[in-house]
Amino acid sequence: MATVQLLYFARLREVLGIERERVVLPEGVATAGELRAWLATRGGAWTTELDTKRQVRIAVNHDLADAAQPLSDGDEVALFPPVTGG
Amino acid sequence: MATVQLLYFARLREVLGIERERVVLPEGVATAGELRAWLATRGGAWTTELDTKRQVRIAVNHDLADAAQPLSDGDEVALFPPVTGG
Amino acid sequence: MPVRVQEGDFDISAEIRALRAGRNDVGAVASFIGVMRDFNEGSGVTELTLEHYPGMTEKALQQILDEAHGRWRLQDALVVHRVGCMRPADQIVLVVALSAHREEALAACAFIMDYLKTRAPFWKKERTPAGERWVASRASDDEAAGRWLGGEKP
Amino acid sequence: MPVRVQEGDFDISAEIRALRAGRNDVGAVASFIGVMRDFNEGSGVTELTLEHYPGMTEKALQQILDEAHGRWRLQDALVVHRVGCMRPADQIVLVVALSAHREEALAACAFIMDYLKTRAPFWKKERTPAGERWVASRASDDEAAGRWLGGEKP
Repeated sequence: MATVQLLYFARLREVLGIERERVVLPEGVATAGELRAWLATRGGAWTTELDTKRQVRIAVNHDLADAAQPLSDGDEVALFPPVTGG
Repeated sequence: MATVQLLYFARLREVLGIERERVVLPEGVATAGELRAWLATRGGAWTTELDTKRQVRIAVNHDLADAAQPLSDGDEVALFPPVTGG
Repeated sequence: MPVRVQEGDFDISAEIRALRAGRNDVGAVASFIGVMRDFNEGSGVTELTLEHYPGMTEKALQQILDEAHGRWRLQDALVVHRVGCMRPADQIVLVVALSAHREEALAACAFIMDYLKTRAPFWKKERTPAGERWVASRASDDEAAGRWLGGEKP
Repeated sequence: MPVRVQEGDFDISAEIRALRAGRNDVGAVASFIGVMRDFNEGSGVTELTLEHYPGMTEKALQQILDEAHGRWRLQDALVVHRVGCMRPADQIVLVVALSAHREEALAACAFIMDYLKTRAPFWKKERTPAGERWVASRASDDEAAGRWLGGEKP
């Protein structure tokens, strides 16, 4: 069973009211996209913010990842809005 | 009869051995291109350097000019190689 | 150090001097400074807070510089990005690219900014008379970054 | 003063500070420094003399800035070009463009350099181990300037 560290940034961190958490991935959640869909089932702001129509970026171990990116035990997975630096 | 002030710069100044001169334009020399052709009839380096195959820029009163540019009494006409600043 | 994330301000002269030190083959120094405006999306902005993702930020910026080095013949390149609280007219980001030729230095500088705007994990929160708001990403930034995917060298 | 021709060196920080003074609407500062290399066209260069055409130089540079202002929304722009004798690693020319948006500042900076390279009356003479020589103009500079004639905004 894979355990991953989740981080949330910027507007997503504020709206979800959480900065980081450790989760054990359930059966059937093995990619970045599946993780997002699973978190969206938590209801409330989770469902609204992580809806597939919303722009959410996912980074796995400090690299931007697409939905198909497989997750492994110990991964650091960050969810955040499109970046706005510069 | 038009009198113009001629200036020479950079390699052209060095090769022709002249920095500036005042000339009275003869009959039939009324444009920048005709001036250049007339100066080229002086022979020696003048003929070589002002040959139509050589790249020579002409400015009339501080503006780059093409061969058709008409010349007037009192004009300042500069001849120089392509620029290489920056 | 070609990539720095810091709270403090920077001085472009000092940064260029350090980057050029010991080199006599540089012909072109292209640079860009992003500055905080007092106006955005139709309202006044009095304060800006820049959040980032420590660890990923440095890695993402280094990857952008590596890609620039792969595309152009650069002698060196630098990104300094500030985080924390900023005021109008404050400097936010500095990019410098050194090359023998101006075309490559200027193109690399534009490229680095375009990629930074879409790939480096920074987020801006603005304070306006109506309250705080997170800055929305711009579609034009995605388009600007997308220009470079075709392999063209504008 | 947006156009200066001078023998002395310049400091990019001081120039940008002066140009930005009193403005809180600048979002982007694009700049370019042309530097003397110790190598050109296959041989070492130990000294460079820059000649110009006083009177026309200032007018030509101002025309180039005017055209840049006509093409992009710039809050201000600056050209400082040195003349006289220079050594390797010396700064030769500085261009700065201020805009609300980076695309316009960067494009204007590239445009000003391209036009300066083909329209401003400066000439370089290099001292090499084999003697002195006038620098030949580059066809690539004419092409770079020509890019802007189609009216495109790269």
